[in-house]
Amino acid sequence: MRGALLPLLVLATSLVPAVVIFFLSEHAWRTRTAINIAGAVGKLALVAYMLDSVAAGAEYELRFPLVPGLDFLLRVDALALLFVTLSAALWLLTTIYAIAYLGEGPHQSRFFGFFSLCVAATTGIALSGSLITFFIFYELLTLSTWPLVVHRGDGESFAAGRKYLAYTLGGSTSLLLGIVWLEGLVGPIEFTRHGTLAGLDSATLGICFLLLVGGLAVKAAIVPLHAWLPAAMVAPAPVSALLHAVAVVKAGAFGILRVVLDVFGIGLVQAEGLGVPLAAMASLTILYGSLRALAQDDIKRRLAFSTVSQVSYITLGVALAGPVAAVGGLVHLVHQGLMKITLFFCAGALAETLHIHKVGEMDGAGRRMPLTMLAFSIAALGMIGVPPVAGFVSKWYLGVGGLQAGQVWVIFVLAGSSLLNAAYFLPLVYRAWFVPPPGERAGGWTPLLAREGHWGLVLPPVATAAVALAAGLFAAVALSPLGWARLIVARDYGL
Amino acid sequence: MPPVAAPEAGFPWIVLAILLPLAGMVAALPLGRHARALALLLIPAGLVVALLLAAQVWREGEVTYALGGWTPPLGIALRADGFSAVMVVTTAVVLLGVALFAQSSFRAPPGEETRAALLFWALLLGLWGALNAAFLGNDLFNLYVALELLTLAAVPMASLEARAETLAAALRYLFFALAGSVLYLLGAVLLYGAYGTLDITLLAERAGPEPVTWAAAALMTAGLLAKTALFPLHLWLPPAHAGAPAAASAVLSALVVKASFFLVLRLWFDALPGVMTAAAGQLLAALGAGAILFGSVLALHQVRMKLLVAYSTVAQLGYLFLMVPLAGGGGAAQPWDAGAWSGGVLHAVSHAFAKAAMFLAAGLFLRAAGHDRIAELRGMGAALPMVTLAFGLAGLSLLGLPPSGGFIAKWLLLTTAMASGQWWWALVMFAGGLLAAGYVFRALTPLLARTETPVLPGRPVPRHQQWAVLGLALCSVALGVAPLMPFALLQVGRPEAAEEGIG
Amino acid sequence: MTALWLLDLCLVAVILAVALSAVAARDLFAATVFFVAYGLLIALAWVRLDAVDVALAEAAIGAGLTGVLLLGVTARVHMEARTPGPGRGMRLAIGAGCAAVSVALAAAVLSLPVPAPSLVPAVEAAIPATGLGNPVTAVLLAFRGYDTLLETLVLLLALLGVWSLAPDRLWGGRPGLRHRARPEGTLAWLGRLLPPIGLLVGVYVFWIGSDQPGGAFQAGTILAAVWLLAIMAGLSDAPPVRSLALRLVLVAGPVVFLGIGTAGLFVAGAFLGYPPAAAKTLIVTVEAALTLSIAATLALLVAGAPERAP
Amino acid sequence: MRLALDLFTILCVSAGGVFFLAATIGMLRFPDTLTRLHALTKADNLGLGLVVLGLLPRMEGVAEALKLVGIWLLALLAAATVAQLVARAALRETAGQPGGPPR
Amino acid sequence: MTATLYGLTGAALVGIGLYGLIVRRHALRRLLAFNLLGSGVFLLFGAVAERAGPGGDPVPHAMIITGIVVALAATALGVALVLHLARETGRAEPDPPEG
Amino acid sequence: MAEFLVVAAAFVLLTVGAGLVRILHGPAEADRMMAAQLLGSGGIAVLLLLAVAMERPAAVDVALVLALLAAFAAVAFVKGRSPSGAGDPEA
Repeated sequence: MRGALLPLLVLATSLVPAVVIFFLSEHAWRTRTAINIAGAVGKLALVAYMLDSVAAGAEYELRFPLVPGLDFLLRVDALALLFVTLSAALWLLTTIYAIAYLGEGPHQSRFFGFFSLCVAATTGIALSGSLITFFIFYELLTLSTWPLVVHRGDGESFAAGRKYLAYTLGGSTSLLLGIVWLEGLVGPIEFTRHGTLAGLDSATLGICFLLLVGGLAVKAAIVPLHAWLPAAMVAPAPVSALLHAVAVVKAGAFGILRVVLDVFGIGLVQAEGLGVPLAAMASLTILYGSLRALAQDDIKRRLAFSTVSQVSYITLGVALAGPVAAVGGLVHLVHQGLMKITLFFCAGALAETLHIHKVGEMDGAGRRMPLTMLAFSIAALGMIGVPPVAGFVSKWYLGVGGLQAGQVWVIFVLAGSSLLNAAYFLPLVYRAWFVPPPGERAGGWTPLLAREGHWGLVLPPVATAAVALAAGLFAAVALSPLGWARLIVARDYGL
Repeated sequence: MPPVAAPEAGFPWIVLAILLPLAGMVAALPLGRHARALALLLIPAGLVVALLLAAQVWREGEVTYALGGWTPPLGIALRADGFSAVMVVTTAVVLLGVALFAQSSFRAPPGEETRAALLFWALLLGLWGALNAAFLGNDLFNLYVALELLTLAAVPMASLEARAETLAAALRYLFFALAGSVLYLLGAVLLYGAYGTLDITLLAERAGPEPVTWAAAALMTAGLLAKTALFPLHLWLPPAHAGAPAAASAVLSALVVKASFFLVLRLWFDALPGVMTAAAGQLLAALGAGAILFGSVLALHQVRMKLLVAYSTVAQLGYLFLMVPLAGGGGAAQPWDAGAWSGGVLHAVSHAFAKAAMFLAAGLFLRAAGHDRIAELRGMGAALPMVTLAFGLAGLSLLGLPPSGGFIAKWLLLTTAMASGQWWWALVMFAGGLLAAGYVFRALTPLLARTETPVLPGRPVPRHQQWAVLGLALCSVALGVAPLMPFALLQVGRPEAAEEGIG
Repeated sequence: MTALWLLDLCLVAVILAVALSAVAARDLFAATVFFVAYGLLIALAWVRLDAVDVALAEAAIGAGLTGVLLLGVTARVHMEARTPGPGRGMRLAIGAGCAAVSVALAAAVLSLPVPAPSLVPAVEAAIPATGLGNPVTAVLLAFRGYDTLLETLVLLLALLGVWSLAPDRLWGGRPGLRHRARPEGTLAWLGRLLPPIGLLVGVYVFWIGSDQPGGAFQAGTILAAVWLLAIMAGLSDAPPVRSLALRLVLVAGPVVFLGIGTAGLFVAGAFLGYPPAAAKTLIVTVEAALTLSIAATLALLVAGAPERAP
Repeated sequence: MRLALDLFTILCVSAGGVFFLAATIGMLRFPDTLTRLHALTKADNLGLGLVVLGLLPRMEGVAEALKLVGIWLLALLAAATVAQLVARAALRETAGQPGGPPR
Repeated sequence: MTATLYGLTGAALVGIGLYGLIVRRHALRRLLAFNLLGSGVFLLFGAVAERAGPGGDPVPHAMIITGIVVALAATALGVALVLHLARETGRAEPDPPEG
Repeated sequence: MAEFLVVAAAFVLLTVGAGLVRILHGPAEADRMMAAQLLGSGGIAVLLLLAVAMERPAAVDVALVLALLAAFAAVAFVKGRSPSGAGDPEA
C-alpha cells in the first residue's frame, strides 16, 4: 500500500480541470483546450506509471473517513486499472474530437466542465474501493451527465434528459437501498476478493443482489431498463461517445462486475444460483438489442441499440461465473469501448461533414471520407466478431466460457447475435464502399485527406480503430486488454 | 443562597454569542442609517465568537453558565453542547452569506435613512440574537421568551415588502407562531407545577413518566411543531417564506424553523429523556413522513420558483423528524443512535445552507427576470451561470445525492433505519429523494433551455450577490466532503438517549 | 372561609361566561367589549390568587392599553369575515377536541403533586443579596433578569414590526392620525387633568415596586396609557419615528440593563450579576430606565405605524 | 366603638350594593340608550362612593384613607366624562333610527 | 382549594380560546381568542404558584408578568397587521378566499 | 366582618356581571360600552372590599390603577366613532 496520493492525483487530473473550466469565460478557447488536453495527458501518464507496478502485484490505497462507518476509499487494483486505462485513453481522444466537433458552439465552458466532471466521476467509479465510494461517484456521474444530455437545450433534449434522470435516479435508489440493506447487516463493504457476505441467508442475499444489480442494470442498459439510452441520442456526438463507451454504460457494467466479483464473489453467486438468471437477462438483452438495431433507420439510433446489445456481453461474461467467461466479459469492457467509440466518432463525423444521418444516405460515403469509413468498417467488423479485430477475442472467450460453465445455450446466443450484428452493420459498410454516391458523376480527383472533415474528427476514430485492431492482433501480449483481463481473473480465482 | 458565582473556566463566549447581536439590534435603532454598517461589522465578529464557542466546547466539553451567578433552579443557566455549538456556527455562517447578499439590496441612499434598510438589518440582528438565545438557553421559560423574540423578528421580516399577500401571509404566520408558543408555555407551566423547576438539566433528573409529564410534553411538542411547520401544521409556511424578500426568505427557511425543531429535540432528549414512548417517536416520524411526501408533491406542482422552494422546505423539515425514533427516542440506548442523531442534525445544517442558497438564487432570478414563474425563466442559466450552478448544487444536497452534506445525513439516517429494523422510514426517504429530484430538475430545466436570443437580465445582478449564493451552496456541498469535524463536535454532550457510537 | 369560596365561584362563573361570550358573540364590537370586561375580571382573579403584582400589570394593560388598542381598531376594521367558518359538524368536532384538551388539562391540574414543589425557599434565601423587599421584582430584575432583558427586546422588536408596515414615503413620520378635540371640551379637560395624576400614580407604582407589589412594567404601562390619553385628547402629538430623542428613550432601558449587566461580568463575576453592596441601587437604576423605555414603547405600539409624513 | 364602626361599614356597604343593583336593573330594563346612561352613571358612582365610605374607618392610616377617597374621585371623574362622551356617540349613532333623536 | 378552582378555570379558558382561534375567521376575533387562550395559561400558572402557600411563589408571578407583556406586544403587532391588511384588501382575514 | 365584606363583594360582582348581558343585546354600541363601564366601577368596589377583607392593602393600588384608567376604553371608543377616527368626538 504505497503512494496513497497517487489515486487522488489520478482523480484530480480531471476534477481540477472540471472546476477550473466552469469559471472560465466562454471565449477562453485556448486556455480551455490547453487545460483539457493537459488533464487528459496527465491522467494517461499517471495510469501508465501505475500499470507497471500493479502488474507486479502492488496496490494503491487512499482511505479517508467521512463519518464513522463511512470511509471514502480509493484503491487501485487490476480491475480498477483496466477501466481507468480505458476511460483515460478514450477521454483524451474524445476531448480532441469534441473540441473539433463543437467548434464555436455556445455554452462551451459548461459543456467541458461537465465533460471533465463526468470523466472524474468515471475515474472515481473505477478507483472506488468500497460500495459506498462507488455509489458516491456513480451518482456524481448521473448528475454530471444530465447537463450534457440536455446540452442542446431544446424540447427533445429535455424530454431525453427527463427520461435519463427518471431511469438513472430510480436505479440509484434501488442501488442505495441494496447498499444500505447490506451494510446494515454486515457493516461497511469493501471490494475485497471473495466477498464478505457468506453468513447471510439466501433470501436476503437474493433480494440484495437484485437491488444492487437491478440498480446498476439501468446504466448498463439491460432490458427492460434500457429505454433511456436510445432517447439520449439527441445529445451531441461526443456525449454519445461518452455515454456509450467511456463512462455511463460502462459504469453500469463495471458496477455489475464489482458486485459479482468483489462483493458477492463468484463462488457465492454460483452457490446461490444468482448468475444464471442474470445471464439469461443479459442474453435476452443481447438478442433484443440486436433485433431493435436492425429495425432502426437512423444511424445513431442503430448504434445505440447495438450498444444495448453489446454491453450485455460484459454482464453475460461474469454472470456465467466461470473464469474463462469472466475473462471474456472483462476484456469486452475494453473492446466494446474501443469499437463503439470508433463507430460514434465516425457517425458524428459523417453527420457533421456530409450531413448523413440515415442508413440510406450512406451510399458512397467511403469514397468521400475514406479514412473515416475505414475506421468505421474495422470497428463494425469487430462488433460482428470477425477476426482479427478485438471483438472476436471477446466472443471467443465468452463462448468457451459458456461451454466450460456447462451453459451450452450461450453458444446459440452468441451465434445469433453475431448474425444479427452482421445483418445491421454490413449494409452500412456495403453502401459506403460499393454503392456510388448519389449525383457524384462529375468532379475530379481530390487529395485523400482534403475530402475528410476537420482533422480533429478524423484522428480519434482512426486511432481507436487501430487500437481495436491491435488489441485483437496482439491479444497474447501481457499488457494487452486480454492479458490484463486474464491477470485479473487469475488473481480473483486465486489461480 | 447568595450569588454562587462559580466562574466558569475560560471566557464566557456563550454570553457574548447572544449579547453581540442583541446589543447590535438595540444600537441599530438610534444609529439609523448606519445600521447596515453596524450589522456588516457585527456579523463577521459574531462568526468569530461562534467559532470560539465551538472551540471551547470542543476542548472543554459542555459549557454552562449561570447568569448573574444565580444557579438554577432559581436562576437561568445557559448551556452549549455540541449540538448548540454546531447550530450557532451554522447560523453565523448562513447569516454571513445572507448579509453579503443583502448589503446592496438593503442599503439606503447616502445620508438618508429608509424604512427597509433600517428595519431589515435591525430585524436581522434581532433574529440572530433570538436564534442564539434559543440554541443556548437551558431554561424552558427562557426559551419561551426566546421563541417569542424569534417570532416577533421573523413575522415583520416576512412582510417587509408590505404587499397585500405578504401581509396576509405574515398574519397567518403570526397566528400559528403565537398559538405554538402558547401551547409550549402551557406545557412548561405543567412541568413547573409538577417539578418546581424549568431548568432542563434539573428536569431531566426529576421528571418521570407520569400523565402530567406526558400532557406537558404533548402540548409543548404540538406548539413547537406548529412553529416548525411540520405537516399538517405547515399551511402558514409557503406563503410567508415565498412572499418575503429573498434575503429574509433565506433566513426564515434556513434557520428560523430550525430553532423550534432544535427545541423539540432538547425537550425529548435532554429535558424528558425517560418520558418519551416508542409510539410517540413513531408518531412524530409519521408526521415527518407525511411532510416529506405531501410537501414534495405540492412542490412539484408549483408554478412559481419561490413557492417551489418554500414547499421543498416543508418536505425537507420532515426528514428532521424521522431521526426521533431512529436516535433512540422512546427506547433504550442503541448502538446506532449516534448515527441517527448526527444524521438528523447534519441534515438540518446542510439544509440550512442549501435552502439559503436556493432562496437567494430564486431571488436573483426574480430580480433578473422580473418574475419567478418557472416556465418563463428560460435561458436564465446562460444569463446567470454561477447562480444556476449554485441552485443546482443546493438541489444536490436537497436530493441527498453525493457529494453533499445532504447525502451524508441521509446515509446516516438510512443506515440507522435499516440497522434498527425500521426499514419503512428508509422507504419514505427514498421516495422523498425521488420526488425531490422531480422538483429540483423541474426548476432547473427551463433555466438550462436554449433560447433564440441570449437572455439578458432585466436588472443587473451584482457579482457579490452571485458569490454569496455560490458560497452558501458550496458550504452545503463541503459538508459532504468533510463532515468529520461537525460529527465529532456533535458528540459533545450528546443526550444519553442517543449514547453509544456506531461502527 | 366559605364566603371567599362563594366569591371565587361567582368570579369564575362570570369570567367563563364573559370568555364564552367573547368567542361566541356575533358582533365584533360586542366581542371586543366582552374582552375588555374580561381583562378587568382577570385582574380580580389575580388578587384572589395572591398575585397582586400580576393584578396590577393586568389592570393597567387590560383596562388601559388593550382597550385603546382593540376598540380603536374595531372602528377602522369593521368588515366582517367573508370566508365562512367551518360548518356545524366541523365546529362540533373542533369544540369536542378543545373540550378534550380542557378536560385533559383539568386532569393534569388535579394530579399535580402535594406538597407543591416551589422556589419560595430559594427566593427567601437569596433575596437579602438583592436588597429588595418585593420578591417578584427580585425575580424579574435579579434572579431571572435575563428573561426580563429579552422581554424588553421583544417589545422593541414588536415596535419595529409595527413600524415596518409604514409606506416607504412616510418613513420617519408620525404614527397614527393627528387627534383633535375641541380645547374647551370634556375630552380636552380630561386630557389635561388625568396625565399629571397618572404620572404621579406611575411614579408611585414604580417606587414602591422594590418592596411592595409594583414595578417597572406596571408603571411603564400606566405612563404609556396616560400619554396615549394626552395624544387622543389632542394635547400632544406622537413623536416622529425618525426622532433621535425618541429612539434614545426607546433603547435607554435595554442599554442601561445591558450596560449594568456587562459591568456585572467584571464586578460581580457574572453577566447580569450585581455586587451585593450596590445591588439595590443598580436594580432601581435599571428599573427606572426600563420604566421610561417601556412606557414609550408600549404607547407607540398602540399608536401604530407612521401614517403622516415627517 | 368598634361595634359602631362595624355597623357603619355594614350599613354603607350594603347601601352601596343596593345602588349597584339599581344601576344594573336600570342598565337592563330602561328602554333606550340615553336613559340607560342616565341610570348607570349616577347609581354606580353612588354605590362606589358608599362602599368607599364604609371602608374608610378600616384603613390603617390617613394616607390610606386619602388614597381610597382619591380612587372614588377618579372614578367620578371618569364616569362624568365618559357619560358626556358616550352620550354624544350614542346620539350620533342612533340619530334617525326609530326611538332615537331626530337627525 | 382556590388554586384548584382557578386552575380548572384556566383549563377551561384554554379550551375556549383554542376553539375561537380555530373556528373564527376574522383576524381580530382570532387575536381575541389568542389572548383568552394566553390568559388561561397564565391563570393556570397562577394557580400553580398559589399552591406554594400563602403569598404564592414569586417566580411564576414574575414569569406571568413577562408573559402578559409579551402577549401584548404580539397583539399590537397583530392589530397593526390586520389594520394594514384591511386597508390594502378590504378583508380582515388572513386565509385566502375559498374557491 | 371579613365574611360580610366578601359576601358584599360577591354580591356586587354578580350584580354588575349580570349587567354584562347588555353587551350581548346592545343594540347601540354605546350600550355595550356602558355595560363595560359599569363593570369598571363594580370591579373597583370589589377590589376595595377584597383588599380589606383579605388584608391585602396592595390590592387598593390595583383599584387605583383601575380608577385612573377607567375612562380610557370609553375615550378610545368615542374617538373611533368620530368620522375620521381621530377627530373631535364632541363635534
